[in-house]
Order: sequence, then C-alpha cells, then structure tokens
Amino acid sequence: MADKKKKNAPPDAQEYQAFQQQREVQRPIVKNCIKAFFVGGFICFIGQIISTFYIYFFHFTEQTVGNPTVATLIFITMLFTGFGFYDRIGQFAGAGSAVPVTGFGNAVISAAIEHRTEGFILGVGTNMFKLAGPVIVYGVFSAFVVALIKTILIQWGGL
Amino acid sequence: MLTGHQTWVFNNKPVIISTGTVGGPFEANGNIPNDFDLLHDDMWLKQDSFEKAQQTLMEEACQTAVKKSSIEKEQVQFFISGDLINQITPTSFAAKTIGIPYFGLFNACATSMESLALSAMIINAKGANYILSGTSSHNAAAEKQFRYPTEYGGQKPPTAQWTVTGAGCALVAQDGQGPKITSATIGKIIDMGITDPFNMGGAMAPAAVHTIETHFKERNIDPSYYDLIITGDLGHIGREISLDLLKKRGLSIQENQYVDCGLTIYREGQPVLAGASGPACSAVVTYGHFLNRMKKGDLHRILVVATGALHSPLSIQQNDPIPCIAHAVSIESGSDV
Amino acid sequence: MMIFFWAFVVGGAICVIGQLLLDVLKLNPGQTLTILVVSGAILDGFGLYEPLIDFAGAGATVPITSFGNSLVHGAMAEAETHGLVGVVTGMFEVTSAGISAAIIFGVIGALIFKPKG
Amino acid sequence: MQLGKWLLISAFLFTLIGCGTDSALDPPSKQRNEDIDLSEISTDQSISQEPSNRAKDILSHYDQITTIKAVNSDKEILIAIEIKHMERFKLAKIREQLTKEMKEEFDNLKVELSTDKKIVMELDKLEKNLKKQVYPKKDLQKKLNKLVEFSKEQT
Repeated sequence: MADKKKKNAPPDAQEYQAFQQQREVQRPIVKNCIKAFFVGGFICFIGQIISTFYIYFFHFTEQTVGNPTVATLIFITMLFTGFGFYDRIGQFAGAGSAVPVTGFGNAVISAAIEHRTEGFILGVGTNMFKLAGPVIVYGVFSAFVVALIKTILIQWGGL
Repeated sequence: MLTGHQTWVFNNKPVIISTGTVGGPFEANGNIPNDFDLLHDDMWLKQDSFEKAQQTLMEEACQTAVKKSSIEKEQVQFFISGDLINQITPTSFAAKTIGIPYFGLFNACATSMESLALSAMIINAKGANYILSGTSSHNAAAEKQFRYPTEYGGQKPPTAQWTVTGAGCALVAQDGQGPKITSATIGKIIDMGITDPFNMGGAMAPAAVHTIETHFKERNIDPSYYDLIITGDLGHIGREISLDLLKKRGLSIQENQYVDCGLTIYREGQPVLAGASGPACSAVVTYGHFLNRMKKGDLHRILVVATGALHSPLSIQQNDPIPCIAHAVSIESGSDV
Repeated sequence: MMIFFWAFVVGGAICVIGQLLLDVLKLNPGQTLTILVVSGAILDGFGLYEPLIDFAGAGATVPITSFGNSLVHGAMAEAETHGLVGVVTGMFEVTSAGISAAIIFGVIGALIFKPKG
Repeated sequence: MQLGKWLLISAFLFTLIGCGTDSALDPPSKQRNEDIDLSEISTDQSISQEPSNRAKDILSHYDQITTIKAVNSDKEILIAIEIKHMERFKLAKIREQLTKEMKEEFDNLKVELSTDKKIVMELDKLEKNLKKQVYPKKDLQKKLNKLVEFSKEQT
C-alpha cells in the first residue's frame, strides 16, 4: 500500500523523499543489535536463575516452572515500570527489553498506569491491552491455525 | 496590508509589550533556564493528569505575561491559542480560567506563530487593543496522545524529537514599549509524502523552506536583512535539510544566521535525540530567549518560522503522509523601526 | 551449568532478530512482537521449539516467541483428548500465567503507581 | 517489504532446522562410562533394588548420559537421567528411545523415565535415604508413586 502511494506521488515529492532519505540519520543497527543481545540475554539469564531457584527450593519441575518464572518476571517488570526505569532500559536496549516476556508485561502495565487518569473501568480496563493486544490476538489465531492443521494431519493423515 | 499573495506587512507596528514563559523540570535542566519566567520541578504541576498540568502551564504563562505588563487582565480583548492534545482541550480549559474572549487554533507546532500573526493582524486593523497569544505543550501528554504510554519501553530512532513541556505567551498591543511585529507570511500545506512520524524534522523542512522563500520574495528583501532566521522545531535533520534546500533555491543564508528553537532549548547530552519539538518549543524559545536577547541589543531583526506537522495518530495508522505547514513572523526591535 | 550460558546466548539471539525487524524493516514494536509470536507458533507446528527450550531453558521460554509455542501446546494437548474441539478450548491451558500475571500486576501497578513522564 | 519480512522469518526457521534432528543416540559403547554420576543401592531393602541397579548398568554404557538415578518398587521403576548439554536439542528423542528400551528390559514393571532436573534431585534424595535406612514396603511404594505423578505434571 505504502509503496503504491509513493509511486503515485508527484515527481518533486519523490525527489525530496530520496534526498531526505540520504540526509536522515541512519539507525545504528549493529550497535542496537549488540545492545539488544546483551540486555535480552541478561533478562533470559535472570529468568534462568529464577527457574533454577524455583526448581531447587520449591516443588516445581522443569516442565512446570515456566509459569511461576514468567509471573515473577512480570512482577519485577511492574516495579521497574512503576518507578520509571523500564522506559529508559527500553530506549537503550530496544528489542532486548521488548522481546522478552518482560516487554509484554511492560506494554500492559505501562498502558494501565498511563490511563488511570481516565478511571479504572474505562481507562485502565479498556486501554490495558492497547499495545499488547495484537500479540494475544495473533498469537491465539496463529496457534489455532497451526494446531488445527496438525490435529487434522495426525487424525486423518496418520502423521 | 497584504503584500504579494500570502504576506502581511503591519504598518501600525503592533508591539509585544510583555511575555510569559513557563517550563517543566526537563527544561529547567536545559540550555536556557534563565530565560524562563517560571520553572516547575514536577511534571504533574500538582494536578491529577498531564492534560490538567498542561492547562496550568498555559494559565500561568498568560498570568505572567499580564502581570509583567502595566495593564489589567480585563483590558485584554482576545486570547488566541491552541495546542496538540485532543480537540485542544487544555487550551480551552485554560481559556475558561482566564475568562477572555477566545479563538482556538490548531496548527500543531506552528500554532505559536499562527496565533502571533493573527493577533498582530487584528491589532494592526484596530480590532483590539490587547491580545494574549500563546501556546503550550506537555511532553507526557503529547507522548500519550501521539506515541506510546510514557512508561512504555519502546526504542525511539535517532530522528525522533522530544516534546517540550512548557507554555509561552505574548501580550500584543497597539503601542507601548517592546519589540514590534512587522510582517507575517502565512504558509500553505506542503506534503512531500513522508509517512514516518518519528522523523518530523525531515517532513517539515520543505514547508519551512517554502514559507521562508515566499517571505523574502513577497517582501522583496534579502536574507541578510535579518540578524537571525529562527525555525521552530526542525531539529538536527530538518535544519540541515532545509538549509541545503534554501541554498539550492539561491537564498544566501549563513550557517550561523540560521538557528532552530528545537536545538536551542536543551543542552548537549540531554536525551532528546534529533532535538525538541512541540508548540511550546518555538513559543518559549522565541518569547523567552530570543526576545531577551533583543532587549539586550544583541539582535535587532529576527524572522521566526514555526513549523508544524499536522498529522494525527489516526492518519498515521491509515498510512497517510504527514501534511506540514510553516508560518513566519518578523519581529524587529523598537529603536529600529 | 551450561544452561545459564545458553539461556543468555539463545535469549539474546532472539532479541537480535527482534531488533532487526525493528530497525531493518522499520516495524513498530507491536508488529515486531506479533511476528515473533506467530513464528513461535509456526516453529512449534514443525516441532522445532521444544528442542530449543530443552537446550536453552529460559533463553527460549522468556522471549515472547514461547507464548506462541505454548498456545499451540495447550491446544494440541487438549486436541489429543477432545479432538478438534480441543484446539479451541485448550488454547490458554499452558499460557494463562503470562496473561493473568500481566493483568493482575497491571491493575495493581495502576493502583499504586503514577506515570513518571 | 512483505518479501523481506518472510525472508527473515524463513531464515530464522532454517537456522533452527539446521540444528540436526535425526540421529538421537549414539550406540552404546562396550565399556561403562566411568564419568557417570551413579551409585548402586544396597539390595537389602524391603523391596529389592536390583532392577534399578540393572537399569543403571545398562544406561551407563551410553556416552551421552552424565547422571543416572533410579529407584523401583515391586510395581514400577522411576529412572531419571541427565545428558550432556549439547545433546539437549535431541532430548525428547533420547528420552523416547531410552524409555522404549527400558520398557523392553523391564516388562514386568511400569517404567517411567524422566530427564527433568527436579526428578533427578528428588531421586537422589531418595537414593541417599535408602542407603541410610530401610523403608517399609508401603512407604516406598507411596513415595515412588507420588514422584511418578509429579514427573508427569504439565503445568
């Protein structure tokens, strides 16, 4: 869609866009990737420490430890978001702090905190999944399609 | 008096008799804290929402401007103002508190000069004796409106800009002491098909170039006429692009004669990426910093070109390009005219 | 204790993929996360995500890709016992923790914190 | 734009497919792997731990295995193993293959084979206790049953 529009733009606009693109400060992709790697890796490392802790000291197996680990990470995220650190980490780390489940938590919690001024039902309630909604919607839908295909293959294809 | 197609020359020389500028904590930590009349150390200004905080900023800027002048609030005929937030409600609520007949404007970050040009025009035509014109913006309120929740950890690209928390207000009068408004060029919408809302400098540069070029052509003067040509909030990227474009069009503007409010307000090292933006950016820097320098005698003639990106979150999501505008107002110190 | 090392490396690598989606394709965070979740679901469809979890532990379960993976897992587990209907009903069986924790701490967060701006 | 998106996704897919999925276990070597962490349990329990010791003996011939724990009652046997980290990509297949082998070996017992760290730890504790004291038959059965249930939990 966007490409089509660009082709239909008047020639001076096209010329300007090309010129503008040259002058635009490029995103430091390599640097960003390195930062994302270390911060993202670190968050997963912390996650592993939490899981190991739960396995050693509580009644969880490797299979069942996932849920309490995620819940703990999201709890920590709430504190970081509430005290205003997470957005700074995010500006530094980019995907490094957005891709782990803490990023999902941050998206939900930041929206909830932000919209409390509009009341708890219509503000917090409606806007909570403003950012994280698509993740749930398309996660569920794609999982449905994948599981459906797989089930059909198993049941009738004898996979 | 209309000169050319889109330029007004004000023969009766409306005067800016006083100004009021208010800033937030981030501005207090910036490059020009001494040019603010009032600085707050709390983003909330003790209000219970960011929008109400912005309303308070606007009210305080107006009150300061009136207090610094020798007139009473009741003598002011009109309040001309606008902002970025949903249907400009912070400004409208501020207008309710101020209690003066009110024109609400929306031209995004160009609102500051739009309101100043209109005030000058009304004063020039003797439609009023005193007019308050100003704008406000609030970083967190703008983030919430246009981008993500303030606590969301999204990474902004290096082309993004930082919305100023503050409000700037000018009291324009028929006569009195102070810098005079001599002319204004009203810009038209320029749309070069840029769709990235995190690169407003790049989107707005052509609008600024168009308005500056038209201003010189229609007033038939040379860029050297002005000590400074001040753009609103083009930031690093927009400033350089527009300077190159202006040179390409044959306007001889010196590098040091061309400054940007968005690059003046903050220090090096503040995390503002490409520079500042927001309606308050050009308002507080012009009414604070540059008019102070004029009073000191550093500057005699300036041209302020406020630029605005007139997109909405909706238009961006529907893949529409960003329509941009720029308005230029020339201000000259009293002794000159 | 190799698991800690690999959790770091694999988790970091998935984040780098996310960063590339953000910077090279200039997607916004919402689109990036959505693509990652969908890839997690597809990878699990091919039976490729579980081995990664066995290998990297939290390095594979903490990134959002695992959300897609566990949604498929829940659906498949239920489908084994209830057939096609199970695909719909079993979806949240395994993943509920992430979503419910986000909701619970979201509301608690809104109760006790104000945005700092 | 659209094409690039899919290219990236498929690149991600192929990297993972590249990490080998076919061969799961190396054939058992003739010699016992001496590095394996295992201890034989005395057989003077109320229930003979002979099957557990036999399982350990068989499994210890696999080079990839690093830890073996096993306890049995007269009805079931629970075996927990750990493997070398780099082999963990094939963990599910290895588990399946070894479970099959153990089931063939102990056709009179219910066989449960786990690769879970927690089960390894729990069995280790149980083995140590078995060394110290003699459990009544019922207690051991109950304990083992609980562990088997625990190892099957999904969420």
